[in-house]
Amino acid sequence: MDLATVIQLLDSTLRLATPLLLACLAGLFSERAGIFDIGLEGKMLAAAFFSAAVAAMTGNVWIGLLAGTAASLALAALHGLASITFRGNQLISGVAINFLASGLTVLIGQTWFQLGGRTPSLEGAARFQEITLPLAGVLEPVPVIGPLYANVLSGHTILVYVGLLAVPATWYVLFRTRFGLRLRAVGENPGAVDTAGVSVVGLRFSAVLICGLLCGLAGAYLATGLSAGFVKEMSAGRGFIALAALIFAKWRPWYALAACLLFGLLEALGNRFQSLEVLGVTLPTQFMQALPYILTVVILAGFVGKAIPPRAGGAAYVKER
Amino acid sequence: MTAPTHTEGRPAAAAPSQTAPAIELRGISKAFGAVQANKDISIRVERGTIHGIIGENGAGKSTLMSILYGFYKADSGEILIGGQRTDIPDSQAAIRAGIGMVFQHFKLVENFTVLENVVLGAEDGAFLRPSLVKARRLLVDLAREYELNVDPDAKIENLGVGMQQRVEILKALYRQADILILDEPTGVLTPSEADHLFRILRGLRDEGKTIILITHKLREIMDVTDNVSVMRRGEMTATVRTADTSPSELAELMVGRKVLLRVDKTPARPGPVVLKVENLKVTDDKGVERLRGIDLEVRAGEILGVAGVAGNGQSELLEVLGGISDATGTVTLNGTPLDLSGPRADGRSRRHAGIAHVPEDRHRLGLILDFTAWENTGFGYHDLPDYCRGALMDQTALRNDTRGKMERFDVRPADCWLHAKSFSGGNQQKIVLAREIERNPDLLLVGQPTRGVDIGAIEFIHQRLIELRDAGKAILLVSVELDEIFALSDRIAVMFDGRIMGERLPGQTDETELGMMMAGMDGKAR
Amino acid sequence: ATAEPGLIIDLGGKFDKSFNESAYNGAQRWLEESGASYRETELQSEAQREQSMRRMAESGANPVVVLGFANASTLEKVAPDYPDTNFTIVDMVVDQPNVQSVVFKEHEGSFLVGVLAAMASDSGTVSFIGGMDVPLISKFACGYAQGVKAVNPDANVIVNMTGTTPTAWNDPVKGAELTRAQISQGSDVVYAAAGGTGIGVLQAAADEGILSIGVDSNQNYLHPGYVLTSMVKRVDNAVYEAFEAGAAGEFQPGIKVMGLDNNGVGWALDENNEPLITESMKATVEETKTRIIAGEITVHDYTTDGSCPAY
Amino acid sequence: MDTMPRWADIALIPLINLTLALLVSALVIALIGENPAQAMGVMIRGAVGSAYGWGYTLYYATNFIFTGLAVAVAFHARLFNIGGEGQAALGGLGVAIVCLSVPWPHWTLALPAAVLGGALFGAAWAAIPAWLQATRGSHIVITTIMFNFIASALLVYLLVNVLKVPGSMAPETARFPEGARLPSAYDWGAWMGFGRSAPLNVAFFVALACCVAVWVLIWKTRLGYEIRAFGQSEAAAKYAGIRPVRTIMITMLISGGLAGLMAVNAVQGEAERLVIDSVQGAGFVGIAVALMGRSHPLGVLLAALLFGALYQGGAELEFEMPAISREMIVVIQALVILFTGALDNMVRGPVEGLFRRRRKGAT
Ligand SMILES: Nc1ncnc2c1ncn2[C@@H]1O[C@H](COP(=O)(O)OP(=O)(O)OP(=O)(O)O)[C@@H](O)[C@H]1O
Ligand SMILES: Nc1ncnc2c1ncn2[C@@H]1O[C@H](COP(=O)(O)OP(=O)(O)OP(=O)(O)O)[C@@H](O)[C@H]1O
Ligand SMILES: [Mg+2]
Ligand SMILES: [Mg+2]
Repeated sequence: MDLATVIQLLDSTLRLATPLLLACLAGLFSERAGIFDIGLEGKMLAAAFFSAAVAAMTGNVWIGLLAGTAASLALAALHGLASITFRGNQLISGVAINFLASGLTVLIGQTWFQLGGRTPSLEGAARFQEITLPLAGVLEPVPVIGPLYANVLSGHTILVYVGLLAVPATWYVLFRTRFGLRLRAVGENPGAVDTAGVSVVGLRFSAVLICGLLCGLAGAYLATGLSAGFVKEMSAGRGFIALAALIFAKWRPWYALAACLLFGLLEALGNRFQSLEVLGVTLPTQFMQALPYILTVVILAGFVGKAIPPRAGGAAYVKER
Repeated sequence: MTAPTHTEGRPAAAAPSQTAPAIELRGISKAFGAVQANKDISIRVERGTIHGIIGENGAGKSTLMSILYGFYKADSGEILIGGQRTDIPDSQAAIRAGIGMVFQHFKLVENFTVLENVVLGAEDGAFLRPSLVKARRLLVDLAREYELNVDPDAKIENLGVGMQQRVEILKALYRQADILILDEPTGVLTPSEADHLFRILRGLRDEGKTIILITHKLREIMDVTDNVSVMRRGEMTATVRTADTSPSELAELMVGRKVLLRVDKTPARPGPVVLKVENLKVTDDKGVERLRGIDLEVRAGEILGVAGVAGNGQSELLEVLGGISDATGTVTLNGTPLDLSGPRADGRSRRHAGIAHVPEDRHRLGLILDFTAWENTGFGYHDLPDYCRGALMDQTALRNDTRGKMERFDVRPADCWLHAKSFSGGNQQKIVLAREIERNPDLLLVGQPTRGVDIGAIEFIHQRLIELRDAGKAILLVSVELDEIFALSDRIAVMFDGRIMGERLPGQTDETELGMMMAGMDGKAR
Repeated sequence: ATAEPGLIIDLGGKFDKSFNESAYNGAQRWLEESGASYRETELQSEAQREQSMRRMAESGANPVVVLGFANASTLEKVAPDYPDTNFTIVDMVVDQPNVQSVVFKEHEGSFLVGVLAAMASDSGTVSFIGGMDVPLISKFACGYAQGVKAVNPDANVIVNMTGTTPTAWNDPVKGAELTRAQISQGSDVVYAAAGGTGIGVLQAAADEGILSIGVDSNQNYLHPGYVLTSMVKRVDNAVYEAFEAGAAGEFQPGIKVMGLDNNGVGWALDENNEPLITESMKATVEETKTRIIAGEITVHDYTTDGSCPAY
Repeated sequence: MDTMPRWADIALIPLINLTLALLVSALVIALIGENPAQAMGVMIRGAVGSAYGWGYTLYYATNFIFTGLAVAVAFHARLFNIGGEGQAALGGLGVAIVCLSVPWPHWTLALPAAVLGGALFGAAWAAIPAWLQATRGSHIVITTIMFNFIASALLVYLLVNVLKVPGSMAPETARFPEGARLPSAYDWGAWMGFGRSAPLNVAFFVALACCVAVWVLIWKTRLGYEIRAFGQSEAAAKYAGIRPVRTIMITMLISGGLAGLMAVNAVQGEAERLVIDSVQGAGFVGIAVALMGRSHPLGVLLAALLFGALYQGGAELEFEMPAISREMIVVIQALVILFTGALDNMVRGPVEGLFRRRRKGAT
């Protein structure tokens, strides 16, 4: 494999990992607070649609981003209402949100644009543009590091950098702030938080809303950063992969980065080497397409031990002595 | 926040009236559905005293305290703190009113450090570091003042229960509590840990703090409290000065009848060796050796009591013998060796071999809380022929059997359709005991048989164990209650750090010697 | 008074920008020109194929047009139950007295755009992105590759498929990523036959400054200056003609092959891609077209033997 | 606590929830400019208003019963099997192999064989995630998601390269021979008005039998007792001598087998051949069905019927009112799941209060 190929692979990895990463961190906040969320997919999809739709209508991607995030937040609030306020089953609520997003995006899209749920293609300021990092041109000639910086790290849309920065930010918030301490506590033992005089409901709602915010970014990135418009079901199962990455990462921010990059890399490899010849036998395309998933299972079985989720996860908090 | 301030014998907090009681409850009532947990309760707790509350399981003690701590809302009645009417809608309000509570089931975050648990909810600002630094300093002070030493950076899950409880007390003190409520604090403590706790409590009282202590142990009430209130069936039946009462009077007030406070038993008539354990070793999944070569024997018709501070390998011993975890060494039952690893080293094989097991933790191991009583009666025995018809379970047989057991063991309410979680601790324990004892095992393993159980039930349980012994069965009893060890055992083995420190006969030793052995010192040598 | 014709839009929906949309456009055109009306329904799941066909037939629609190869075995079962109803199936052959089968020579159209791709390519490497590795898509890919090799025998043709789940047809993100991967392998013309995924392919090609080729409908307008051409498959004509014939009472069962000769397939040239197509390209592709029609060039159809001579 | 009579708990509350869901759906329909009353009428009539409708409603419900039971059984052992999709797909492979490889003389012989084939293949596909969970602690949620993707790749490969009829365009197997085809509702229920087109077939009775079997398994057998005990507390199960690895394996094999059985209905009964994506998301709907049915076979049956009716009613809606795009049905499903499943307590609270007040008034 030559350097150009490596660079292309890594570049692609970073792009493919970003929506996973944002969604994975979103899930991390929610699940760390004890609210399971299999609705990441739906929130991403809703955000993708509304960001693209509003960007298409206003011609401004930032307004689109706001709209997408707002849509994701609305679904997050619904999840909070169901699973925190009314102590409903978190899994059911997540499933419902996935269905809701999948139906509503197309329904509304069809009503607004008459394009079968697609949005018009975004152009110019209605899309996120690629950013060249400072010194990219200067550093490029430096061997190895130069191309890596200039061609892998540089030249992505802003949300990629937001996603990368969100990792240390998440770590800091969770492990170095009062809010983070309380948030982690409420996912482990809400009783401890409640008896300490802190509102369990308030904390869990904030976590769920942060989750909505990050899912919003993930969805907006799909539709306005990676592509130029919304296509129905365009989240294509990435919310579930993000969930897998979250478990893989044992609910930790830095591990989440690693897990998402790994998933991204596996997908990039699958894309790049669709027909691989091994010992004179051409492996079928389908095998290469399944390879990322097969490898995930192998890695999981071979290298990652038992993942212990936050102890109070999945259960509504009911006071007891 | 500053360190708790205390002047001679009196809290510095502004008190409207120096003579007003620290707490006064008037006409508190609380119902859960059809159950009237508290009925028109009034009580005065004087400032600077330790006030005991006793009562049978389900009498309403915890409910009353939870109301005081803002965890539940009373249906009617009022609360006065320092003579002033105070509304306590939530725990925040209780904390503001200077109340701290140590719950029976600790409210600690297991995978947090001590320091993190202490500051949780009482942080200074948005960022953790300053709070943690300050809390660390304060903990050092508090530790010095009250003998409350704990490693601030230890994870809770790695601490023993005694330490965890200190963390709970530190949490309250860190919040500058003037009134401290402790719900059954000694249920899980060793005698020396309990003594230490009481020293701390006395120290706090002498600093002017007010302490409410809920316990089932009359000895503790007599030891440490100034006043004591008795609750029965949701009502407050009496409040007396401790000095003016006696254990038997309190017991009678509590249960409504005379209670035998000491177990009557005839000397044991030991038969052949039933259980023989040689060089038993266990290593846990972290690679720590928990049992370092145990040798012991239990004969038919005798009770071997294993004393020791929790966490010195007693739990592991029970789990290995009960088939829950693997080990090396040799264990024989009636001369037949038992598998200590592999597929036949499980609870099922042990039961077939004739071992019954009353586990230490009835909630975690002994019962499925969401199963009905009759389902729990089959737990572990569900594949016995009496309960089965082919692949199906014979539910009728199981239910009839349960009804009989509930009657013989006086389980209340005697409804086999109730879920295990809706019985009180004492009754839950009776369900487990009935299941295990009535299998008529050759060997009964019992861990902490009376933890959290009221004295009426303790009496009953002790009698049953003695009866089983007298029927010629071998019993291995693990308990952290030295009283219980002395009351039941025919021989006493003391465990320390995964080893047996030595064996004593109950008549030829005392608490002091056992206490030293439990701390790893050879009692004989000194 | 003739009966209303009926159209069953296949999974993917009538706005898929390609196959179904083309059919829908044909029906709309007929609607406008004839002033009559027609019935239409969209499949929601696999199990509804039979339901919709029977529902349509029972409602009195005639003829009933069904789209896509997946309907063949269902139609085989349903058609005999409604001998008075005429059916038209697109993309597959069903041998029943009341069924007209319309098949397209996608390989011929793909051959033409392959010729254009080879001529437009500077690098000598061109590529193809399909939705799923199924025979129909391979038919496109194989025709394309043959066209490329006909112009430049040393050319390298990269063939990629998007995925194996239904989302493979609706994943523009993956389409774009595949395009970028192909570009890094040297491709400078990419041909997409992947439904909604193709939108991502065309977008990525435009973003990266290479040429792309659309499919089914004329997609040249999507990124003027970057879409080299589109391989149009006139499903609209098939639908229009079926409706027309039905209205005129001239329904003809049997196989109707739509190839280059009867404008069933072709390449699109309009103001959007005019600057990209040089005179010599235009001349070559038109000549190739004539030779194919004349039978001087035979384009191999992948589905006949499941293999492709060009790769 | 018994604050409510049982009928209110199991009938009244779900009914109110359902009504709320439909009201919100009506609102959505009104918002996109259509007549909600007409739409609801079409849906209800379309789903249950005729034998024709029932023929489809019950067909869809059959699929959901299988996948719903699969999720429910695993849930009792606290295993979240998201792999119904892949297991059902593999079940289709098993059914197809059985149906195509033997010249079956009569369906009564082919059916049991196909049941076996579908269940075995489904179970096999669940076995690897189960084994990894039991012995390696690999989270079953991830592994089953991964196995869904792997299954679809495997099936595309097999259908395109191995099982496809040579010369055909369609990546599907040949149609099953006559002897392997199941009698449809028309064959045995024409007197009830089922038409030729009804996809409902005898697999429906297999599904009903599975409901009963699962009920017996979970609530009446020792194995079911062990599964439930294990699900409640792994530690306690160990104390009782219930072996974790064995329990996880058996539970997941049963779960996967049930999912695989869906193919008897969809592949053998309806399509009579194996096509790409024969599962059509029923594996995921099964999760919703199991959750709404509270993992009880009767609940699963009712929830599956509800979803079957929604699917069929939605199809009619699509046909009768083309202006309402087919995604409306997805939205209605979502709202039904939301209100009857997740927002249950929103209604339960006030209703309980109402009963309590009434009772207080009475005493
Ligand atoms: N959350 C609850 N829901 C319903 N009933 C409850 C609840 N908590 C307590 N009760 C009822 O209130 C009664 C009093 O319970 P409480 O916990 O106060 O007893 P207690 O005196 O603390 O018992 P113990 O000695 O076992 O700790 C119980 O008999 C029980 O029936
Ligand atoms: N959710 C509940 N519903 C009904 N009764 C309850 C509930 N929770 C607790 N109780 C009752 O409250 C009483 C005391 O409960 P608690 O948890 O204090 O038990 P306990 O006797 O202290 O047991 P343990 O010592 O094992 O904790 C019991 O009588 C129990 O029946
Ligand atoms: Mg209590
Ligand atoms: Mg208690």
